[in-house]
This record gives sequence, structure tokens and C-alpha cells, in this order.
Amino acid sequence: MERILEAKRLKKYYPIRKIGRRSYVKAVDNISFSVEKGEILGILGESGCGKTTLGRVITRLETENGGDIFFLGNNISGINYRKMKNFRQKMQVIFQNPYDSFDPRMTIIKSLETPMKLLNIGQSKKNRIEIIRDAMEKAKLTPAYDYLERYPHELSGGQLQRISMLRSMLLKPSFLVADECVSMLDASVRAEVLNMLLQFRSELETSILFITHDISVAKYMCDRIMVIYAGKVMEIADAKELISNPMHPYTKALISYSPTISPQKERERFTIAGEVVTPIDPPPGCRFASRCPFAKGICRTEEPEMKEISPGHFVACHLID
Amino acid sequence: MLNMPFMRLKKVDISYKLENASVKAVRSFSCDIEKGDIVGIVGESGSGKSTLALGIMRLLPPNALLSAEIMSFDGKNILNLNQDELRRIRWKEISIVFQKAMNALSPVHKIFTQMYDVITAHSSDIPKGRAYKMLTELFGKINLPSKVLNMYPHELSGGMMQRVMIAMSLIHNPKMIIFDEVTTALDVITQGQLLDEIKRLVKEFGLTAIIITHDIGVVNEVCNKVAVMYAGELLEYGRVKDVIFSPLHPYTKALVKSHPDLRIGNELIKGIPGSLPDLTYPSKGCIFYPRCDVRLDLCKDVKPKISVLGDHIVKCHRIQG
Amino acid sequence: MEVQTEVIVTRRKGKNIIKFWHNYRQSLYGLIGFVILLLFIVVAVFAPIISPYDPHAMKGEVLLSPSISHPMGTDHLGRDVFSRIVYGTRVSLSVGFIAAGLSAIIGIFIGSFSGYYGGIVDEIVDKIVDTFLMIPAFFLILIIVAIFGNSIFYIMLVIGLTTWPQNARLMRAQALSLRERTFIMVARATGESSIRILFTHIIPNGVYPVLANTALQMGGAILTEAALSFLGLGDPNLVSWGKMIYQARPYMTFAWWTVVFPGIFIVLAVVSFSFIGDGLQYAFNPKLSVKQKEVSA
Amino acid sequence: MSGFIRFIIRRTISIVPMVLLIVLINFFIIHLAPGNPAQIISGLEQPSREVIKALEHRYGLDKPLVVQLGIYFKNALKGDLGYSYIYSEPVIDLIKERIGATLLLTLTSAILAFVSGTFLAAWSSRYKKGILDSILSILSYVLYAMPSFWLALILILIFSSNLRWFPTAGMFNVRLSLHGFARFGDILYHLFLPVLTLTLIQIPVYFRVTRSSIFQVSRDEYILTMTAAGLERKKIFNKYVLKNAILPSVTIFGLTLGYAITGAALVEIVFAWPGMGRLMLDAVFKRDYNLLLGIYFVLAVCICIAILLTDIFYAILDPRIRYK
Repeated sequence: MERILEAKRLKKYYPIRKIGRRSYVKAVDNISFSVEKGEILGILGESGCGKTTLGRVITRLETENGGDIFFLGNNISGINYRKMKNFRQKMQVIFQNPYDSFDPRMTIIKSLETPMKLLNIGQSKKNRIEIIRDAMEKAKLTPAYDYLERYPHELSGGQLQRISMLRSMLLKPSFLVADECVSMLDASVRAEVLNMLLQFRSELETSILFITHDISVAKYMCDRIMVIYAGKVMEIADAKELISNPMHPYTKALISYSPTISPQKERERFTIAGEVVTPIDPPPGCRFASRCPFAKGICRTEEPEMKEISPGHFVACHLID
Repeated sequence: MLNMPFMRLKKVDISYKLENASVKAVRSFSCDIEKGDIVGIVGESGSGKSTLALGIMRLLPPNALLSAEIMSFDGKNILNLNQDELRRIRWKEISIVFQKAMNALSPVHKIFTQMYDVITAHSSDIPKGRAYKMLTELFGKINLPSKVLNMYPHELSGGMMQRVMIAMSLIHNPKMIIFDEVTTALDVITQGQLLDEIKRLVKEFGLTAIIITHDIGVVNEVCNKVAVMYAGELLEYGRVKDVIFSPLHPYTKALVKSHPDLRIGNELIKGIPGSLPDLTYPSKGCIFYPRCDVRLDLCKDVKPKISVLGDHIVKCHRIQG
Repeated sequence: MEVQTEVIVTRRKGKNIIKFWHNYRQSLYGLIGFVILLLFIVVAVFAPIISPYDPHAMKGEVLLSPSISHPMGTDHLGRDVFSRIVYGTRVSLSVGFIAAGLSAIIGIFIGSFSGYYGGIVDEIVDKIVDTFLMIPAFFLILIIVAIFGNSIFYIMLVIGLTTWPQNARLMRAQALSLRERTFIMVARATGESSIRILFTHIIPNGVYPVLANTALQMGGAILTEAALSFLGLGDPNLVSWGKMIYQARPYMTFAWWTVVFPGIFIVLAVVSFSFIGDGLQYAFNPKLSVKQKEVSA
Repeated sequence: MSGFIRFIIRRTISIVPMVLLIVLINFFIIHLAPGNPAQIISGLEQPSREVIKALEHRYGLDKPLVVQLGIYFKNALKGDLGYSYIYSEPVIDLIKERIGATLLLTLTSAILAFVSGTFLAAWSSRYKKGILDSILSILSYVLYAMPSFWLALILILIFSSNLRWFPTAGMFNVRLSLHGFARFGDILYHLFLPVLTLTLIQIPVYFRVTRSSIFQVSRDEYILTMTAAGLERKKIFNKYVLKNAILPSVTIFGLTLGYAITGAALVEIVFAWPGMGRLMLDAVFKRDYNLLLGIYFVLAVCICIAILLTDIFYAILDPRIRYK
């Protein structure tokens, strides 16, 4: 298998100004993972856990404070803007808010054509417009001109998100970061967008980093899932394995609290207390210790190592041997 | 009014007057709610569910027009009450918890001040000391520390604020509470904790509740009945196990099919093509006609009647009751 | 196909202007202000035709009260007040347009650069802007004009150079919020250069509050020029409304018209610009985000 | 509470660069102005060679520009603003004599405008879109557009020249030497028209800000909550809408002081009020740059302090601010 992207010990700290001493939000703290060709890796976590920051560091919208990112065999960490231009086409990103993904003063066609022009795709404007039209028709956004001449505010969220995906896919990227790309959409449109993403994956063999807070969506979309909490990886495993056999208490809680439409109603809750913590100058030990019902002394003093408990299933927890 | 149910809504219409159009947000909504029910009103954005909640509370903005055949609650007609009578019913009989808890309290007043004002709005002769004791007790029931009373809203997390709002809704022991998307902005675990809390409180206080949500998973977790709304109309109403596990209306069926679920096998989810109809136009036939995959010719021009199958209500030409 | 798109784009652009006007009309004040301003422009352009007398001619009798031959009377040197007011329009309008225009251009550039790039430069700009906003610009203008000279160009230049911080602050706030918007992220992720982003996305999307404010600043510049003239610091070679009041003040108690009329015209001009600012706010109020609101609601 | 004290300290520190910036502006103006800086500082038309030498030494004018700037800073912060050429007195002493009268005028009118503007906004918001609201709104545009000096002249024309209700000029009647309460009354009597002028031109700012803020706050979610909870409308307005709606006008109070003090200077000239305005006019006419710059510096510092005070007041009203 071809390795598309590898992140090694990535760090992103945000300073908080206070009189006296400096504090840091350790939004991404020593996170390592890799994505193979055509694979969808889910990044699962609650708000403020660092998943969006992780996506932005990888796509070079933010600069990391440490660690390395290898993309198609090149180290792109700390790379400057000009050099990154060579990778832009190969690495694309889709954001959460479809309504805001297009310049409100530009027609859809202009928003679609500009990146192609900048990255030298298509020989002429005419050619590019043809490519766009064909792609639109293939994505069942027909008749294409009905959409292309419009301004973003004239379209619905589902339509915009599909066009937004199209915009990325026209560049034929080998890697795509989808940052909460369905969280603002209604259930009925959400499925269409997810399926479109799956279709792209199978057609272009694009690897996808699928960032989400919804474990049900992650299960539907991903080959592997990485669970993060307060800037740290808690567990990483094959999607089916993670959901059927969660090891980390946090993963167990996430699964237990996730609403379902299955008939067996009276399940046993794996209850935990408290709310998500922001990792501001986090104390030593496991980040989850303050909420973990099983936390022992060691959990508060020593950081747990990643352990491979079965092939491909890694957990960071002191309680698991 | 002996055989009247606890709450009866019959042919409720709500429209908003805009500059040069009028939006029919709720159309001919009818349903009965029995004492002790937890009714989920589920629908996507634009389905009119939140407008309906405001209509029941008679809290609609001045540009909204409300009309109904019957709107009764606990033997009282709430359609014809004047402002003063309404004021006395609000919170004593029905209270509401809004989605955006962070904005639901004044940012420059302490929580106790606001709680105390709510107390004195209906029972003016309670001294502060007693109110404080009463609130401490109430907060205890919702797992809120009493020190929260002396804090300002911005000092609390989203989950905490939502608890505060629930506590506030309980102050005058109302008979019914409407929860309007109360968990939408919250993380999965916090949402789960809060839903558990709501379930417990409804039992403990002998409440009747309406839970408005876009997530059928949430409905399945807490409700015993569910009303499915689409573009302002009620399409299906009945017990949760009937409506979700053996839906009759094509829309409900599609909605269930578009829901990725953790505990149900890995089948393909499907979206509903098309988008919401323009609510500024009156619809002649079935409101779901343009997106329905099993539509009949009849559906285009003839409004389906409500079919009653025991306690399961459906509005579809294909179902005969 | 190319042609077809082009046609469509221009058609849409035309529509935008119509839409802009449609929104602008929503404000009655805006409409009135627009009409008054048009009248003022006509008066300024055709001053020699409109004014019945030479504004500098000291022919008439001294301090005549308003009559048919002198609708606004004459001043202490026997000059026709109405004719002087007509010529004064030229000074006021050009001060308004040029000074506020300069202020807008400087403000837009400094504000958008500083807001979009951020960092230490932004912090310094922010402090400077804050300081300028707090301290009365009028005194600084006064000092500079008193020291360096009081030709009308100087006055316009100095007003422009001292009032840009307001615009810079508005533009900076816009740039700061636009910077976090998704479509800017998209532009960055698809490799658009910073300069390109600044000129094709940030400025076109964020410039509206500055434009509305510029209308207000035009009025402000007129008031500033009037105040300078009232202190005797106006351009010695031109007729301006403020200067008329300054010169007429000693005779005010027995020739009210020499003071009252120029003042009324100052008020009228400034009000018309404020009204236009009001109209622009209506026109620019982006209803583009309506759908977004619906989703979050 | 320690958060609050930290906030005050932080705000106070943040004033420092502003004061430094003002000094910097002054310094550059002196050096860019036509003529010799030493001559300007001396306040003399043709100072003797010795005087120039002495001043050059004292202000380090023979040293490099950076050193000069340092010395200038030190002197300005000590209150040494040079000599006035028309009065041959230290600038700081001239200002000290008159600043009281100016501040009396400015602050009285600013506070009155704040109170009445807010009150009018609250009052007119009850009759939204009615005739009263429209009249007040148009009036606010007109008053906003009015040059302060012209309004002052008009008021004199009406109330002093024609009706003879109020004096045209001065701060007290020089012919009577009143004491105690009578003197206080006399000052109030003289204060009336100037304060009225300044209050009127400032009301629109507060009126408009508060009005739109009331409109906005009324649509906030917590007002809906309070209505749903069955609170009386009047109580909601008086307690919740007003306190939240007043916050923006408190913020602009500090920022508007600059505008107020400009108006005050012009109005002082019209009413011959013995404040800094008169001093400024003299300085302009006789080209007394040193005095002008001194006035500018002192006014700027006063405004900085006033803004600091409003910030602190704001923080008391709005609990959110301390934690930002």
C-alpha cells in the first residue's frame, strides 16, 4: 500500500496572554498517524478536542509548533507558502459551513474556475468551463448552468456542499481533508453528500481525512477511526473493531451516549461525568483522567503510552494491558 | 370539555408576513397530547417545528399570524387569552427551554437575580432568602452546584447553562415543558447526560413534555410519541415504536433511511433528492409530492386527508385509514 | 460557451446595480439625502449661472435685509449673501468629497492590510488608530493648518490625513472577521496568493461599512472646514460658508440673515450626507447571509 | 475581584503608548514647522543668542534627533511644555488657570447629553415608527449636522439679544463680586447657554446609539425567555433591556469626549468663556505654536484619563469584560 500522508508527533500550541506567565492551549499534542492511498481515516472527537486544528495544520492553513508531516514522500512541515503551491492541487480541503464556502460576491462558475486557473488545469477558460459542466452533470447537479450562473445565497446548503466538494475534486487531489463537512446539513441532504464523497474516493482513489464529532457518521464513512480527546489520541483502530470492541473508557462513553434508532432501547449507559476540558496547561498524566470513572493514581501522574492490543488497534490507557 | 385530551391542537396555521410575501411556516397542524406524554416533534430546518413551539407559547413575533380551530391546554382555551392572562399562564402552566442557552439569560445580571425575578413574576411575596434556599434545592435535583446562582451566564459552559435553563423552567412546577432543540449545540456526551436528566425529571415532576429536535435518534432516546413535520405540515404522528420502526409515510421512511446508525448494520444510507418547497406559495397537493419516490398522480393536486390507524396518524394518499 | 458565461456575468452585474438601488430606496432618508446632494452638485457646477451677483462685488447697500432683489440680504460689505452661499457650495462639496475620499482610500488600505496580515504590524496600527480616534482630530488639524498654511488643498489634505483611522478601524474589523470566513480558507487552500485574496475577496466584501462611513465623513469634513474658517483659518481666497459666519459675527445682532443662512446651508449639506450614509447602510446590509441564519435558527 | 484590579492595571498600562504617541506627534510638528525649534520653545520672536544657546542645551537641540526626542519626552511628562510667546509665561501655567472652566463645560454637557440622549431613546422606542419617533429621529440628524459655534450664535440671537434671558458672555458677572451660594448661582446662570449648546449637539450620538441598541436588545433571546417566563413587560424593559442597551453608549462616552471638547473650544470662543478655547484662539492668531501644542497635549492626556475612567465604569456594568 502506498502511504499518502504521515504525521509524526505533531504539535500545535496556542499561547494565551495573561499578566505574569504565559499559558498554552495544547490543541494538538504529539499526534501521529498515517493515511494510505484510498483510505478514509476518521478523526473523531468533541468540540475543542483539537480535531479542526489538526486538519488545518495538515493543510498548512496553520503552522505547527513541532513534528513532521510527510506528504507524498516530501516533508512539508515548516514549508513556506511558495513551495506549498506545488502541493495545493494534490491536497484539498472541504469545510463545515457550505453557506460560507463561496465568496458571496462571485457566481458559482467564478468560484469553481478560479482555482483551476491558478493551478493550471484545463487549457483555456472555455475548456475549464466544459470540464466543470461535465462534472456538474455527473454529480447530478443539472442543468449545470442553472447552478453555475447563480450566487451562493441562491442555493441550498446541500447543493452548496456538493458543489464545494466538486470544486476540490476538479483538482483531482490525492488527499482530501473533510472538516465536519456534514454537521450543518439536514439529515436528508447529509446522506447525499456522504455518498458523493464515497463515490469520489472509489473513482479517484483519493485518501480522505474525515473529521467529525458524530460516531455514527464516522462508522458509515471510515476505514479506520482515531479518537482524540483534549489534543491527545485516545484510541485508533479499524472502524468496525473500534465500535464493536472499544477499549478506551472515553470511546466507550462516546458510543454509549450516541443516540440511536435501534429498537433495543434499554441499554446500559456507560456513564461519565463532567464536560469536555480545554487543554490549557494540562496537568501531567492522562488527559481523560479527570472524568474517567476508573482513574487510578498512575493516570494522574504518568502519561499513558500507545499500546497495540490487537493488530492495528492502539489504545492509550493505563488500565489496559 | 370532559373528553378533551391534555393538549389539543387543531388546524393550527402560522404565517410570517414579509415585505412582499407571506411565508406559511405551519400549515393545518393538528395533534393531541395526553398527560404524561413525551412528544418528540421531529423535522428538518424549515419544517416549522420551532415556530409551532413559539405559537403554543403565544410568543410569536409581531409579524406572525396565528390562527387555529382549537388550541386548548388542560381544559383552557389558549387561543383567546389576552396578554395578561397569557402572562399568568406562562411558566406557571407551560414553560419553554430554548436552543441557545448561552443567549437565553441576560449577560449582565447574575443568575440568581434573574431566577428571583422569574419567581416573583408569579408569587410576589417570597423573600430573597427563601428563594435562595428554594433554588439551591432545585439546582441540587439537576446536579448543579448552588454556587452557580452567584455567577454570570458567561462563566458557565454550554451544558451547565442548559441545566440552568431547565432549572428555571421548573421553578413554578409547570404542567408542561417545551424543549426546543435543547441539545443541538452540545457535544454527544453532554447531550446524552442532559437527555437522561430530562427523562428523569419528567417522571419525577409528573410533567408532560414536547421535545423539538431534528434528530430522530434523540426522539428514540427519550420520547414515547413522535410527530414528523415537513415544510410546516404534520405528516405522521404516533408512538415512537410505530413511527420509527414501522413508518408509513414515505418521508418518514426516507428520513429513517438517511440516518447513519451505530447499532444498525452497515447498510447504505440514502438521501432525499430535491429540496424544501418554497413556503411562500400555497401547496395544492401533497407537500412532499416533489420529492416523493412513490407518488401517485393524485398526489399532485389533491391534499391527502389524515388517516387514523388506532393511535397512528398518517397523511398520505397511499394509506387508507 | 465562453461568450455565454460572459454575457451572463455582465447581466448579473447589471442586476446587482438595480438591486443596490432597490435596497437603497428602502430608506426614505437615503432618498431625500440623494436628492438634496444632487441639487447641491447642480448648484456648485452652475454657480456662475445661478448666482445673481458676483460674490465678491461690493456693489449693493450694506446689510440689506432679505428682499426680492437680494433673497438672503447683503453683508457688511454690501455683497449678496445668496450669491456667496452659491459659491460656497463649491468649497464645501469639494472639501467633503476630496478629504473624505482620501481618508477612505488610506483607511481601506491600512485597515485591510493590518487586519488580514495581523501580527506585530497590526498591533502597532491598532494602537495608532486607537490613539487617533480618542484624541480630537480637529485640534491636530487646527495646529497643522495654523503652522503650515491654510490653502484649501492643504485643508483637504490635512483632514484626509487625520481622519483615516476611523475607516482603518472599520476595514480592519472587516478584514479580521473575513479572515476567519470559510471562503477565505478555501482561497488559501487552493493556492491564491495573499495579495490576490486581499484585493479580490477581503476588500470587495468588507468595504461597505467604510463607504457608508465615508458619506458621514464627507459631512464631517464640511463641518471641520466651517469650524476652521470660523476661527479665521479658512482659505483667504475663497468664499466659504464658515468664513461668511466668521465675518458676519460682529453684525449678527442687527443682521441675523448674514449668520443664519450660511449656517442653514451647512446643516443641510451635512444632513444630506448623513442621510446618504443611512441609505447606504440599507443598500449594503448584506441579505446574503439570510439562509445561513435560517440554518442556525 | 483580583481579576478586576488586574483589568484596571492592564487598561492603565495601555494608556501609556497613547500618551507617548501624542508627545511624538508634537515633537515632529515642532521639528517640521518653519523656523528654529529653539525659537518656538522660547516663545520669543527674536530670542537672543544666549537664550537660544541655553534652550538648545536644556532641550538638547544640539544633540542627535533621537536624544532630543528622549529629552522632549522627559520634559513633556514632567509638565514642562515650554514658554508661551504671547503671554511670556510657561505654557503649563496658562493651561492650569483655564482648564477648570473648560472641563466644567465639557463634562457637564457630556453627562447631560448622555442622560437625556439615553432617556429620549428609551422614551421614543416605546412609540416605534410613530410620529414622535420620526420627529426625534430627524431632529437628531439636524442637531448632529449643526456646527457648535453656529448653534451657539443662534441661541445667543434668540435668548440673549432678543429675549434677554441669559447673558451673552463670560463665566460670571465681573461687576458684582458675589460669594458662596450666590456666586455659584451666577456661574450656573452663565453656564446655561454654553452647556445647552454643547448638550444639544451631543444628544444625537447617544440618542441614536441607544435607540438602535434598544431595538437590538429587544430582539435578543433573553428578552424572549423573560417574556416566556411571564415577567411584566415594564419590568423586562426597565431592568433587562435598559441595562443591556446602555452598554454601547457607555463605551462611546469616552470616545465622544474628544468631539465634546472640540465643540467646547468653539463654543467657549462664542461665549467668551474663560477656558482653553479662548487661549487657543489667541495662540492661533498670534501663531503661538508652543501654546497650541501644549493645549493639544494636555487635552489629549485629559481625554486618555477620561477614557480610562469610562472603561472602568463599563467593566463594573458588564461582568464579561474583566475576563477578556
